[in-house]
Amino acid sequence: MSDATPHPQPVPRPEPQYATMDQQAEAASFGMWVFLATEVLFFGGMLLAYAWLRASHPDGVAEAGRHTKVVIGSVNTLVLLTSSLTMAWAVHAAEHGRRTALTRLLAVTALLGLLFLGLKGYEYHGEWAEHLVPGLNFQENGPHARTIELFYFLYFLLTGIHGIHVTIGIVLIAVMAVRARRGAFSAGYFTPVEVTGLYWHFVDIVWIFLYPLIYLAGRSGP
Amino acid sequence: MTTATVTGKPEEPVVATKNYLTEEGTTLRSWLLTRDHKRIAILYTLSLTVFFFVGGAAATLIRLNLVTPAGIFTPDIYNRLFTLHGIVMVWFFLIPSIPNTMGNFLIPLMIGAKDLAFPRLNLLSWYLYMGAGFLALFAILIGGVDTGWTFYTPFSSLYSNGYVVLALAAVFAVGFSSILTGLNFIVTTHRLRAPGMTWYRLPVFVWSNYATSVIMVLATPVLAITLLLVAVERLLRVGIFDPALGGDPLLFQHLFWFYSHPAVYIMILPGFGVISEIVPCFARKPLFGYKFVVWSSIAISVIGFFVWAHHMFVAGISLYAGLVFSLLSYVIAVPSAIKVFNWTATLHKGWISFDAPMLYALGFIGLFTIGGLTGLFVANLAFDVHVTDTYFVVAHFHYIMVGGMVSAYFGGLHYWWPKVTGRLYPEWWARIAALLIFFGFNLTFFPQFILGYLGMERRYYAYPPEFQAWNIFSSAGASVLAVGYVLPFFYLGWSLFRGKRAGSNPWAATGLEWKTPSPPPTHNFDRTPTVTRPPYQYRPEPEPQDV
Amino acid sequence: MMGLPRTCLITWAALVALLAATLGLAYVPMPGPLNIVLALGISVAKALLVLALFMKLFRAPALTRAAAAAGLFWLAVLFALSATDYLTRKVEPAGDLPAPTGREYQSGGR
Amino acid sequence: MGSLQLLPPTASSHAADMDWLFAALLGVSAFILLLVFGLMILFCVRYRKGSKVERGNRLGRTWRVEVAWTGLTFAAFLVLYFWGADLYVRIHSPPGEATDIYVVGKQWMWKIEHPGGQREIDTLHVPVGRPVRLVLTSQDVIHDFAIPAFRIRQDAVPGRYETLWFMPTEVGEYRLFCAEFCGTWHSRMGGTIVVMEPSDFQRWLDSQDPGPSLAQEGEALFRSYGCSGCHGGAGTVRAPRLEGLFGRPVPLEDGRTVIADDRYIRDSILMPKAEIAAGYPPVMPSFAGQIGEDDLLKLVAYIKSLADKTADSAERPAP
Repeated sequence: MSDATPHPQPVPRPEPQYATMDQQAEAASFGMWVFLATEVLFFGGMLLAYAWLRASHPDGVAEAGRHTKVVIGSVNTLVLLTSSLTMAWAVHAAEHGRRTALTRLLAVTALLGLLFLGLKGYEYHGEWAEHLVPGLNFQENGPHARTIELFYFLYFLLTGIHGIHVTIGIVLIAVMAVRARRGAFSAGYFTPVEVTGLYWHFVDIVWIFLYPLIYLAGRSGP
Repeated sequence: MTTATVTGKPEEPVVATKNYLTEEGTTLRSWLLTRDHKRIAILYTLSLTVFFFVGGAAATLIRLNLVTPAGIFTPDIYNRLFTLHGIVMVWFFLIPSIPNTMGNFLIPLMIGAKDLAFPRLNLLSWYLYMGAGFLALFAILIGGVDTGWTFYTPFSSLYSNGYVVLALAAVFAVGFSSILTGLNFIVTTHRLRAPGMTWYRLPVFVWSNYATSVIMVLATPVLAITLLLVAVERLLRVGIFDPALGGDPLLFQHLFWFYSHPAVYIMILPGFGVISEIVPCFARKPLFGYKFVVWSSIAISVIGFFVWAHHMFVAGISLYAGLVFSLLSYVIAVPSAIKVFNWTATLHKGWISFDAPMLYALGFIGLFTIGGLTGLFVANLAFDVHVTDTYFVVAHFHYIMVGGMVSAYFGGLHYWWPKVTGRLYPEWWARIAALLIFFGFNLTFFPQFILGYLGMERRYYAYPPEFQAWNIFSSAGASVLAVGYVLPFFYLGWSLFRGKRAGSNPWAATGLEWKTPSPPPTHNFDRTPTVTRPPYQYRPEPEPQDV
Repeated sequence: MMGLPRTCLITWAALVALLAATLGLAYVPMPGPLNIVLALGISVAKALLVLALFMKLFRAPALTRAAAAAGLFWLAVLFALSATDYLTRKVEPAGDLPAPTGREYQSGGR
Repeated sequence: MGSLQLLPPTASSHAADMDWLFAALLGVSAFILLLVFGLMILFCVRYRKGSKVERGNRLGRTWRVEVAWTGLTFAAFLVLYFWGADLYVRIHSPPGEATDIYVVGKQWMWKIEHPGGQREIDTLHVPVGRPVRLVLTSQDVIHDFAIPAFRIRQDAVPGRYETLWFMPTEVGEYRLFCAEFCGTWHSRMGGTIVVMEPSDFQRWLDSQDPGPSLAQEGEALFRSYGCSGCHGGAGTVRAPRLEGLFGRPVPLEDGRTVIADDRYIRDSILMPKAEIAAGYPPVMPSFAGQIGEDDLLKLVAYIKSLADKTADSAERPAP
C-alpha cells in the first residue's frame, strides 16, 4: 500500500472499488468499528466467566483480588490513559498535517505501550515467584485456594489476551510512525492513523474495565 | 453489453473476451494472490466442495454403521466419524457455504460495486479457512476427535482421548475467517451501493447476507474465546468449565450456545436469500411482501441471539430460565413462518415454470417448513424433555440444515451457474438430481423423527433391535441422497467444457448481476450502474399483462 | 506544546481524576456489592469519555454509533440472558415458580 | 429386525400427558403443513406457465395479509408454549410423598441406591403407582438419565444434584439410556427399568442384600471423616449441631438465609467458607477432593435422616 518515497506524497488514489478517498476512509473507519464490536464480544465471553466466578465465590475473589499488585496495576492504568491522550493528540496533529509532531507523538504512544508491557512483565514475574500461575506453578492453601486459582486463571487469560492486543497496537503504531516520518500522510489523507487510533483507544477501554475487576476486588475487606 | 435475442433460434451468444477468469491471467499464482471477490468465491467453492464430500463420506459411513443394531465399526471409530461429520459440515461447509461462495461472488454484483470493501481481508479470510481446514483434517488423520462437534466439558477438557486441542484450534481459526467475511459484507453493503441502490431496492439475497454477517461478527468471537478456554483447560488442567476444578460445565454450554444457536441462522438465512431470488424469477412475479421478508431476516438475526438456552432444557438450567427461553424460541418461529407464507403467496397468480433452480426452491420451502414446524416441537419445554438428544432433534436440524440449507445451496448454484461460468448445465439431469435429493432426503430423515420419539438417542453406534426397521429406511434413503448429491458434481463439471454458452441473462431475471456479461469482467461493470427501480419487477411472459 | 487540543487535555485530566477516585473508593468499606458497582460505574464513565472524545464518537455519523452500540447491546444480551439462569438457579421456592430442582418440602420459615 | 413401531410404550403418569401434547403439536403442524403444501401445489398447478387461467386482480394491500398470518401463527404458538410450560413445571415438581432414589452416573454405568441401602447397577426396580424422585449426579462427565417409556430425561451433571420424578403406571420392563454423549461406550450405558406391583417390589427389596442403608453408611463416614468430633457436641470446637437441621432455614453470617437442603449440605462439606451459619467461627476445613460422590450422597442421607430425630413431625408442613 505504501511506497517508500522519501518526499511527502500527495493524496493517493482510492482503491478500484471506491469512487473517492472519502468513501474509502469512511469504509475503513466503519470497518474498524465493526471489528471493535467483535472484540467487545471476544472479551465478553471471559468477562461472563469472571462474573460467574465472582458471583458464586465472592469471598474467594475478594481474597484473590488482594493478592494482585495494585500499585503496578494503577500505574499501568495511568500509562495507558496517557498513551490514549498522546494517540488522540497524534490524530489531531495528522488532521492538521503536522508531520514531525505526528511522528513524535506516535513514537511516544508506542513507547508508553512498551512501558505498559514492561510493567506487566515485571508483574507476571512477581506472580511467578509467588507461585500464583495456575497450571504451571500454582501453590496456595487455605479455604479459597481453588477460587484463587480460577481467579488467576482468568487474570492471566484476560491480561494475556489484552497484552497481545497491546502488542499488536504497538506494532501498528510503530508502522504508522515510520510511514508518517516518510511523509505518507497529509492533512487530506491520514485514515490509517485514525483507524489505528481507534484500535488503541479500544485497548485502553478494555483495560479501564479490567483494572477494577482485577486489582480493586476485595480492597475494602480485611 | 450483449443481450440474447429471443427471436427465432437462440444464437450462440458471444463470450465476453475480457472476463474475471482470464483477465488477471490463468496462472496458479494469479489465483492464489487474487483480490477479486469472484475469484475468491471460486476458491471457496472448490474448497467447500472438498469438505462437503469429506463430511458426506463420514455421513455415509455413519448410516452404514446404523444398518445393524450392533453396529459395524468400533465405538471409537464411530464416535470419531460423527464428530468429523459435525465439525466439517458445520464449520467447513454450512457456515461458509452460501455467504463465502455466492455471497462473495454476488453481493458486489448485486449492489453495483466493483469489489468488496476489503479485498485483502477477503483473501486472508480464505487462507484462514484453508489453514483451519488443513488443521482439522490433520487432527482427523492422526487419530481424530471424539467429543462431538459440541465439545461439551468436562468430557472434552479432561476425559477425551482425541486430538481435541487441534480441533479447537481449527474451529478457532475458521471462526476468524467467518468474522472477517461478515465484517467485509457489512461494510460493503453500507458503503459500496451503486447510486440509486437504496436499502429497499436491495435484493433480499443481500439483506439476508447482511443479517447473517451481523451474527457472524457478534456471535463468533464468543465461540472463539470459549474454545480457547477449553483448550487452556485441557492443556493446563485448570479451568472454569470443570466441576472437579471448581468450575461450572453449564457456563460452557451457555457460552457455546450463545454462538452455536445463532450459528444455525448463519446457516439458514443466506438460504432464505437464495430462495427469495429464485421464486420470483420463475414465478415471473415480484416477491410478495418484500419488506416483511426483509425485516423478518433482520428479526431472525437479532432474536436468534435470545434463544440459545433452549438447547439446555434438561441440562440443569433453572426452571425460570427454561420458561423464558422457550417463550423466546416461539417468538423466533414467527418470522420464519412469515417467510414461508410470503414465498407461497408469491406463487399466487404467477407464470410458474419448473426449471431446476425452482425445483430446488420448492423443495427447500417444503423441507424447511417441516424443519421449522418440528422446531415448534423441540422449542416446547415439556416435549423437549422427551426428545432432546434423540434422533428427533437430529432429524429436525437436518431438515433445516440439509433439507433447507443444502437445497438452497444447490438451487443457488444452478441459478447462478450460467453467470459464474458462462455456461448452461444440462437441464434434465439437474431436474433429476433435484428430485432425487428431495425424495432421498425425506426417506433418510423422516424415519428419524419416529425413531426419536421412540427414544433412539443420538450418537449411539449401537441401538436396541426394535429400532432397526426405521434405521434401514433411513440408510436406504441416505444412499439415494448420496446419488443426488454426487450427480451435480458430474454434470456441472461436464458443462464447464461442453455446456451451451449462457449469455448474460439466461433466465430473463432482474437484478444488476444479470446486466453484466457472463462471466463478468474483473471489475464487474464497465460503468457503475444507476438503479431506478425496486427489485423483482418481473413482467409476465410471453405476453405482457396489463393491470 | 505542538498544538495539544484543549479537549484532549481536559479529557485526560478527567480520566486521571476518575482513576484516583476509583482507586480511593475501593478501599472504603461499603455494604454489599456497592464497591464493585461504584467501580464499574466509574469505569463506564471513563470508557464513555474515551469513546466520545478520544474516539470522536460524539461527532461520528449515526452508523458508527450504531456499530459501537451493537457490540455493547449484544454483550448486554449475553449477560442478561445468562443471568436468567444463574440468578434463579438456586433460589428457594419463595415466588410463584418452584425451584429448578424439585424439592419435596416447602420452606417452613417463609 | 424390529417392526415399524410408531409410539414407545406409555408407562408413566407423564407419558400420557406428553402424548397429548405431541398430538396437539402434530395437529397444529399438520394444519400449517397442509395449508402451505396445499397452496403450493394448487398454485403450481393452476398458475403454471402456459395455463390460461385468469390472473388479474392480485392481492393488493399485502400488509393486511401479513399482519393476519403473523398474528394468527403467534397466537397458535402461544397456546402451545403455555401447554408445554405447564407440563414442564409439573415434570419438575415432585409430590411430597415421592421416594428418593440416588443415581450416580459414571463412565459407563448407572449406580443406583435405594433408601433402604439396596444397590443396583444399570437396573432400577420401582413399584407401580408410587411416585419416585431420582437424585442424579455424576462422577466424571455429563450423562443423561433417559427413560423414553416415561417420556422423561435429565442430565446428570458432575458436582451438583439434579432431580427427576415419575410415577410408573404400567408394570413391565422398559429401556433406560444415557442420552448425553459421554465417551467410547456411550451407547452401551443403559439398562432396564423394572416396574413391579408394590407387593412384588417389597418382596424384591426384601430379597436384596440390603447392606447398610445410605444413612447408616453415612453415619459411619461421619465418624471416620472426623465430622462428629466437632458436630457431635463433645469437642472443644463449637460447631452447629445437625439434628433437625435438614429442610430448615439457616441464618447465615452475611445476613442471608438459606434452606438446609441437599445442595446446602453438599456445599457446606465441599466449600464450608461459602455459606457460614451465623454465630459460628469459620473453622471447618474443605473436604473437596477427599470425599467421593458416593460418600457425599451417604453423608447427605445421614444428615437428612437426622432431620426427624428432634423435629416435631407436625411442624413440617405437608406439601
